[in-house]
Amino acid sequence: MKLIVAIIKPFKLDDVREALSALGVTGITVTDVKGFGRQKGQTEIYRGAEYQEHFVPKSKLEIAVPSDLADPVMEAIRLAANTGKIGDGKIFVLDVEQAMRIRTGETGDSAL
Amino acid sequence: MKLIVAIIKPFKLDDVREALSALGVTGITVTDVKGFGRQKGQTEIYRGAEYQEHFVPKSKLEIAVPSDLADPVMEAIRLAANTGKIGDGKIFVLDVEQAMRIRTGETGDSAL
Amino acid sequence: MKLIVAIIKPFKLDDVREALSALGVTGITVTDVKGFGRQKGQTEIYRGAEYQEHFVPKSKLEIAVPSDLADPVMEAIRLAANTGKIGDGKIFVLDVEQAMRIRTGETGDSAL
Amino acid sequence: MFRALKLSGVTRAPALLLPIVALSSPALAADAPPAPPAIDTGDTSWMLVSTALVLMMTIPGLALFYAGMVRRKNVLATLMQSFAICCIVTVVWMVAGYSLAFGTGTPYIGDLSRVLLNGIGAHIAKGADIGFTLGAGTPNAVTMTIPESVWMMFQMTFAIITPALIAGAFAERMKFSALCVFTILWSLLVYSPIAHWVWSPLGWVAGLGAIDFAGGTVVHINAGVAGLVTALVLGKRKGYGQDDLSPFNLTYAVIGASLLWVGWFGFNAGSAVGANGRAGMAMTTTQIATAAAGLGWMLAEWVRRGKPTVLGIISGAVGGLVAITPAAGFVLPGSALIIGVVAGVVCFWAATSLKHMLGYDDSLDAFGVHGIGGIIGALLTGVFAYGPLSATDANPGGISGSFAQFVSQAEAVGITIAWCAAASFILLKIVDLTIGLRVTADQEEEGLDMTLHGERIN
Amino acid sequence: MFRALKLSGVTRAPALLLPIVALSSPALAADAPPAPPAIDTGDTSWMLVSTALVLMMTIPGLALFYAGMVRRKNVLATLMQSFAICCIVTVVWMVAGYSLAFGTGTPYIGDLSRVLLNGIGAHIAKGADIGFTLGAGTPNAVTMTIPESVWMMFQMTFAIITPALIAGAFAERMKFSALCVFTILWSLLVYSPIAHWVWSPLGWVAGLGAIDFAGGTVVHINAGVAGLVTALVLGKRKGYGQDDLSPFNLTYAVIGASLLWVGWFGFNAGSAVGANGRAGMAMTTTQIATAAAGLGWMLAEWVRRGKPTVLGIISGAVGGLVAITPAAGFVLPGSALIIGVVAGVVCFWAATSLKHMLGYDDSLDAFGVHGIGGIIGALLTGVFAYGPLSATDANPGGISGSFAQFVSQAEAVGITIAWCAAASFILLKIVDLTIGLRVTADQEEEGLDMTLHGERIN
Amino acid sequence: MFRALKLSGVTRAPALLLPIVALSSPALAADAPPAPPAIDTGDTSWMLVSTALVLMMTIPGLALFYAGMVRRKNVLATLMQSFAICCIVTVVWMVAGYSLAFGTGTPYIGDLSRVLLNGIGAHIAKGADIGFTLGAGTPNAVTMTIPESVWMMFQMTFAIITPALIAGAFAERMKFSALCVFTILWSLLVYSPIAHWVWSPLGWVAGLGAIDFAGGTVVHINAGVAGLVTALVLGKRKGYGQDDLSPFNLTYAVIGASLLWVGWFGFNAGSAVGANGRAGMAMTTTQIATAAAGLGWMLAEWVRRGKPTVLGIISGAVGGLVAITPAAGFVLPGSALIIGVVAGVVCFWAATSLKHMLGYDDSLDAFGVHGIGGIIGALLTGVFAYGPLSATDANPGGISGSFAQFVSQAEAVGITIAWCAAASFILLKIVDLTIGLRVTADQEEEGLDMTLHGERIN
Ligand SMILES: Nc1ncnc2c1ncn2[C@@H]1O[C@H](COP(=O)(O)OP(=O)(O)O)[C@@H](O)[C@H]1O
Ligand SMILES: Nc1ncnc2c1ncn2[C@@H]1O[C@H](COP(=O)(O)OP(=O)(O)O)[C@@H](O)[C@H]1O
Ligand SMILES: Nc1ncnc2c1ncn2[C@@H]1O[C@H](COP(=O)(O)OP(=O)(O)O)[C@@H](O)[C@H]1O
Repeated sequence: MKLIVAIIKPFKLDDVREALSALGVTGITVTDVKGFGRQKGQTEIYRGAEYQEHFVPKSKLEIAVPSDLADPVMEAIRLAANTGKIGDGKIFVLDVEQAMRIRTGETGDSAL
Repeated sequence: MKLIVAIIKPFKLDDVREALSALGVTGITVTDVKGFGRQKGQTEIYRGAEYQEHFVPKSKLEIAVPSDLADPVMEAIRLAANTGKIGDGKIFVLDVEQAMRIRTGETGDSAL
Repeated sequence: MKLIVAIIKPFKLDDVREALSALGVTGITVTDVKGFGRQKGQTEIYRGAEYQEHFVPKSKLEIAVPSDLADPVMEAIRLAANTGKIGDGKIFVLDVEQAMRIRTGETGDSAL
Repeated sequence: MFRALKLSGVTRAPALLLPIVALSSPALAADAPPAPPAIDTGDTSWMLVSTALVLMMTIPGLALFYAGMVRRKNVLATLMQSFAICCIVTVVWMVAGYSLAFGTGTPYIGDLSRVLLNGIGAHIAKGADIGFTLGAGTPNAVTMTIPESVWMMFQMTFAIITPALIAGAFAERMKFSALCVFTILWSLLVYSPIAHWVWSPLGWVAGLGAIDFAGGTVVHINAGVAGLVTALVLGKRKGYGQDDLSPFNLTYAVIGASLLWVGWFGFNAGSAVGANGRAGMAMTTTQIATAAAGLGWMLAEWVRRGKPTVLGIISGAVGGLVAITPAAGFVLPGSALIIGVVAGVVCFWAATSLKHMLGYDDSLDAFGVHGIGGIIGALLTGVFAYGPLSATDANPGGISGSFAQFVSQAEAVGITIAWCAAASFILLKIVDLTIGLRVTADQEEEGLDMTLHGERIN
Repeated sequence: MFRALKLSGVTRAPALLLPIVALSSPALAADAPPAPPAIDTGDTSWMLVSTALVLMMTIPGLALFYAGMVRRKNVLATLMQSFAICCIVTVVWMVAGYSLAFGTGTPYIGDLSRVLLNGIGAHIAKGADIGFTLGAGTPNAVTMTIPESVWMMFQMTFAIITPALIAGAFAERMKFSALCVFTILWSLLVYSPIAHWVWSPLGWVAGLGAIDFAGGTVVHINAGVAGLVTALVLGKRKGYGQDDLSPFNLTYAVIGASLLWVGWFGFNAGSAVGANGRAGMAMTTTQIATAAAGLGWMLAEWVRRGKPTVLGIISGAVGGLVAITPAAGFVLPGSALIIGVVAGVVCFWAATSLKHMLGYDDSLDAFGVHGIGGIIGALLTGVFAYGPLSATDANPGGISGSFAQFVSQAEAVGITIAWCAAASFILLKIVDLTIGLRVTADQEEEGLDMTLHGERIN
Repeated sequence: MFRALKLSGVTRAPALLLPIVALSSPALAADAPPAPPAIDTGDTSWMLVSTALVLMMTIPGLALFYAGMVRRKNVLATLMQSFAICCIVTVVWMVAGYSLAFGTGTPYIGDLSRVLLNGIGAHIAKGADIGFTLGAGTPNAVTMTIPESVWMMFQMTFAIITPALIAGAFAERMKFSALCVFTILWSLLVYSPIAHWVWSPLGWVAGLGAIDFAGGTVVHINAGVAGLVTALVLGKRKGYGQDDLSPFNLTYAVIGASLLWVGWFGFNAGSAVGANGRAGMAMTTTQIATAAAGLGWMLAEWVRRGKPTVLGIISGAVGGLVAITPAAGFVLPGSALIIGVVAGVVCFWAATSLKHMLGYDDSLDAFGVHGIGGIIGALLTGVFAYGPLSATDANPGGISGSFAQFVSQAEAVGITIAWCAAASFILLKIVDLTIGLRVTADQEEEGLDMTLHGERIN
């Protein structure tokens, strides 16, 4: 099993979710995060005090999938989340040693 | 060392924390996340516009433990977080290559 | 490639970001998390009902780096985030199997 | 004879109405039926404003005060309770509540002469206006310098806030449909009768000699006791005493308490039913008691828990507002200071110790603050009332604190508690048996916002 | 002759002014020019308060009502719209708007006599004060018991809220610079003329016999229709009908709606221009219609969607406030109840069905609530008006509902819609062609808070 | 002789009181001691309302304005500051502050005749009311048409808001216990004396000929300067100029600024001490200056920084409110427009440039907005005052702007600054040496909500 970690632009979340559903992915966990990268944040000014906001809001998706689905999932995310503009985000793939469904105690791929 | 990643129902957080403390786990990091899975979200209606909320609020726990504690920890989480109802969540186990305690610079299991 | 996961005190975020930038790290993803550890939370009292707050606010950083940068990055974080007081946090290192830049489709180290 | 009757009428009438009696007594003392009195634009202006202020106490004041103390998942549902009660009671009051409370009727209940506010606009006579006479045709009749529509509206806002206060006791677990039905029944069967007993010039509780300037019994003890009963009937919230039930955002509660404070000037100074010195004095004592109670609670907490809290100081302030309510126009500033300190400290004890000792879950302390605060105020009014403030030509001594007065106050408190507790209990049981009072465990867990209303804070 | 003229003047004058005419008619009926009338402190007090209440309707009331319905990224920008409109219209009104609306002038537009509020302080005569005469020097002149500065301020708050209401239609996508320019133009070219037509005693629409107690046409239909046109010209928000555009925090909307309700007492009861029985009656009908409409929407939603929502009940309440506005001083409580229920249910249908059928994106239902609610109210005023409430010595029958009155009301509605729609459309096109109306797609996506104002909620 | 004295008394008395003098002068001019004057219900109504409005300025107005500008971890502590100051000053004022400020006394301080508000209820004479005479028994006595309790309450709300304003300067780092002690001392030793100097008819600063309609010196310059001193004594916040100190939720600040605006009608128009044309004019100039200042700041920022901000427009508006305060009843609308624009632009410069140049950390710009705005207003009042607005029979020319008047104004400003700065500095040092002024570095880092009050926003 693999854990796909994708950092995307927040407003692309629904597109990505749909693309993954179409692929048969049944579970996603999403976190609101702040990203620092090539895309720079903005300058905010409050009563003359400038704050360089280095971080931009992003959504982080974590998707555990059977190993063979890793590549199609990556591809689906790339297609759905791409705007061609800076700040589109990254996908990382990590190895998962074990998985368990809390409700049933099932483990392995069937836990996903 | 392993990193146990557990996605659970938010109101089970205290139960799980206690169960893990009882096991001797000394550190947990918790994130508020939104989950998409078998448990469907609800429909919200604002002035006649229906929004299908696909995500339900969940808590994500990350717990780094010495490898031998991985199984008992999984088991403890499963027992504490289980309600028997859909949406109870998942546990994933990842391998941790290295750990360090920032305060002391200790590494390895003693950093946990 | 490695994924460095660091849990630090929130007010150290800017220091760490600067230290990492200095090292040439170009991307960081930050999440607001709640930590349970040696540092205990506080007791909150609302109309006589005491709530033991077990969690303290922390920032979690995730930084994907080429493998050879893992050690210098850990060191930089340690130096920047250290206050010498309890609750300074942890650094974990995980292995990343694959990475992709969504905008370009680049993979591997050049995706970072 | 008429004078004598009048005099005793004054002594026993709800103190709320004293100054008006005084102002109009020359006219009333005449043998012939008095010409319809004209309104006073200054008094009418102040009462229009007071009405707006008291409405503001409920929405958004109380709505925010309560919503600021619940968990995130119940914030909107809690706001909904105050808002819906405001709408429901408006209609109930218009349909029958006002008539039952302020129609002349008998000592026990008003009449149906004002059902659907029939005749309420009759005071407009070709561009001029007639002042309202409460209890018209009876020897105790009280003539006002404001038109009836303004009196009816002012009283409506009291009728609105009372059931809205109860909601603090059952927050986070009551069914919305149950709330709607209970509000209608309670307003008609508990609020209107008690308002009549205490505030109608022929009401039997008024006749016992108890004084209540702005509603310590009718509003606060009444709501507090109904809240206690509801909390007991409903049972505790899931996770009470174990889970973290801490407030989502106390900012809302601070806004709410502040607007309650400001709006309470309409409640208390408005109960002078005119823009006069008595209104000024009522405003003065209200301000002082509130501040003193806020500080009282804060200091008690600082001593006992090591920290002064913002929830504490605002809770104390509300407790002080409650306690000064029955006393506002009868006491001197120094007495108000004492009433405030006592209310702050005792309400602190009620909400933080008594509640836990007795083990009920009055979520937002409707009883601990309104019930206890109201009782303190009602009783201390009997101790601290200072005669010259309510003296009139007809009653040159005014009403002064005395043991006898204290006993009268205690009687009125006891009657209110008894009727309110019994009637509320029965109504709750009826609602429980028919449509059910409490949400399911799952709904409670997921939160009322999503499960009852399909909405949430993002 | 003068009397006859006067009489017809009364029949046709904006009903808003009736009671004043009545009160002052003995003086006016004399042959010699009347001595400058004195002010009444009670009436002045109430109008000062009403002015504060109506200002509070816009800031923070409407600002919060709207900000509570947008997405997190646009909350501050939405607050900014109301606040900036408040500042801009204040200056516009002072420079020329008031003079154009309430200067005597012709039936079609005022004059320039009060440009920069020239002479507005003349009512202060060595410590005493002269009441204002609207349309001074004309046979229809209306004399008030308040000084001109107070009248001007009261009217200013109406001029402020009207364009601020429009903002609901273009929320989340209009350029701030465009908003500023559009507001200036619209205030001068749409609001001031229509206010003159309807509220000046010589206005030509007033002359048609339509009555509008507190601004159903001038304020609400006007704002609603302008909103509809803006929504159509601007086009839908990105992602409309697809993305989750759900509100960030309805708490703000509830605070806003509550303050609108409270402030509306100044709007409607203040339109009696005095602290009298008519103000009391207007407050009464306002309260009842609002509550009824809140419940109407809530119940309709409960039946149709299975859940009562807090956004629903507050939207209904605002719809009820709108609908009762033209009727407030003319109808009995029972009629107010009916107007409220109808408004609640029909606005529910407009905002949830009609909008989707027609496919425009009126983000926060400026048209669905204010346009539709205003039309309902204006028409039903012609049905339910109850003569005795507006009867005076000069016009002993008052204004009663009748088919003829209904037709007059419909005429006024039609005229307002036609002028407002056409003028708004042209102004929008001008702004679009010069500085552009809509933000870029990227700005819309990132949110107006950051991109237009460089700020955000943390 | 009496007349002559009276006349000079008028010229020098705080302008605030002029209209009352005028209204009552016939009575006063008589040789025999005048019969106790009756109150006017319209005036009393307006002053009751004004009191409520000014209280609303502090809670929740100012509380939210400030809380909206701090970081999340200090929001509740900031709300707590305003609320606790409100409670504390209420008690201080009641115990001695009012007596020291408005007891007759000497030109330098009042007396102890009203300690614990002794005798404040004496105006109620068997149901009728006596108007208050300020400085009774002195030739400069000023008779009012409202009872003393209302005057005392109105003034109390001014005494409350002044120290609450200071809190903006030391936000996010002052110990709560220090704040409590400092507030008590400052209120008695700085506020009450200055109020007496400027507003008592025998006060020595009033005698210098300076005019201050509603408190430009006593309230705003006073608070601003005390704030500056506090900011300097306390030092900067940790991380100032480096870390992100950006506001948590400006929504609160917008609500706060809006309520300040609305409430300021009570502050300024209420300072006419009656519901009359002068109140109407004060309301008018207040509205115009505020709007102009909001736009002034916004446009300056738009030009200088490329974006108009919501924090900017609300800050400007507050600056305008401050600047028009001393001028409100003395100037024409056109002058108000100029005062507003100047205040908006100069306060923008003070808060964004001056502060950084001088390098102090006045967290929420108590000095930059209230100090600078107050100075602008006080000085421009001497330029723009328009005689006829304050003309009376006794003083037919009224007070007009002139170089001499400007100098008088500057004197009053200078005196206020000097006393306030010196006394505040000494008090702060005393508190610092005894209980300490500033929280520990750890507490500052973790936030005052948790560390001082044990609460937080979830
Ligand atoms: N090395 C990295 N480790 C962790 N997160 C990263 C890394 N690089 C980028 N990110 C995340 O991806 C987001 C987008 O990256 P950015 O460099 O701005 O754009 P792009 O990927 O298009 O070059 C960042 O905001 C950050 O959240
Ligand atoms: N494949 C997955 N990858 C990541 N997170 C998942 C995955 N499947 C489920 N989850 C998380 O677990 C939560 C519970 O899963 P769900 O399918 O609803 O219930 P259950 O596990 O009881 O079948 C989801 O809301 C989601 O946050
Ligand atoms: N074993 C662990 N797994 C995951 N997170 C941990 C673990 N131990 C600590 N943490 C995180 O690190 C934070 C700091 O740890 P703590 O034990 O309080 O201090 P220290 O690291 O200085 O001993 C915790 O609040 C928690 O978020």
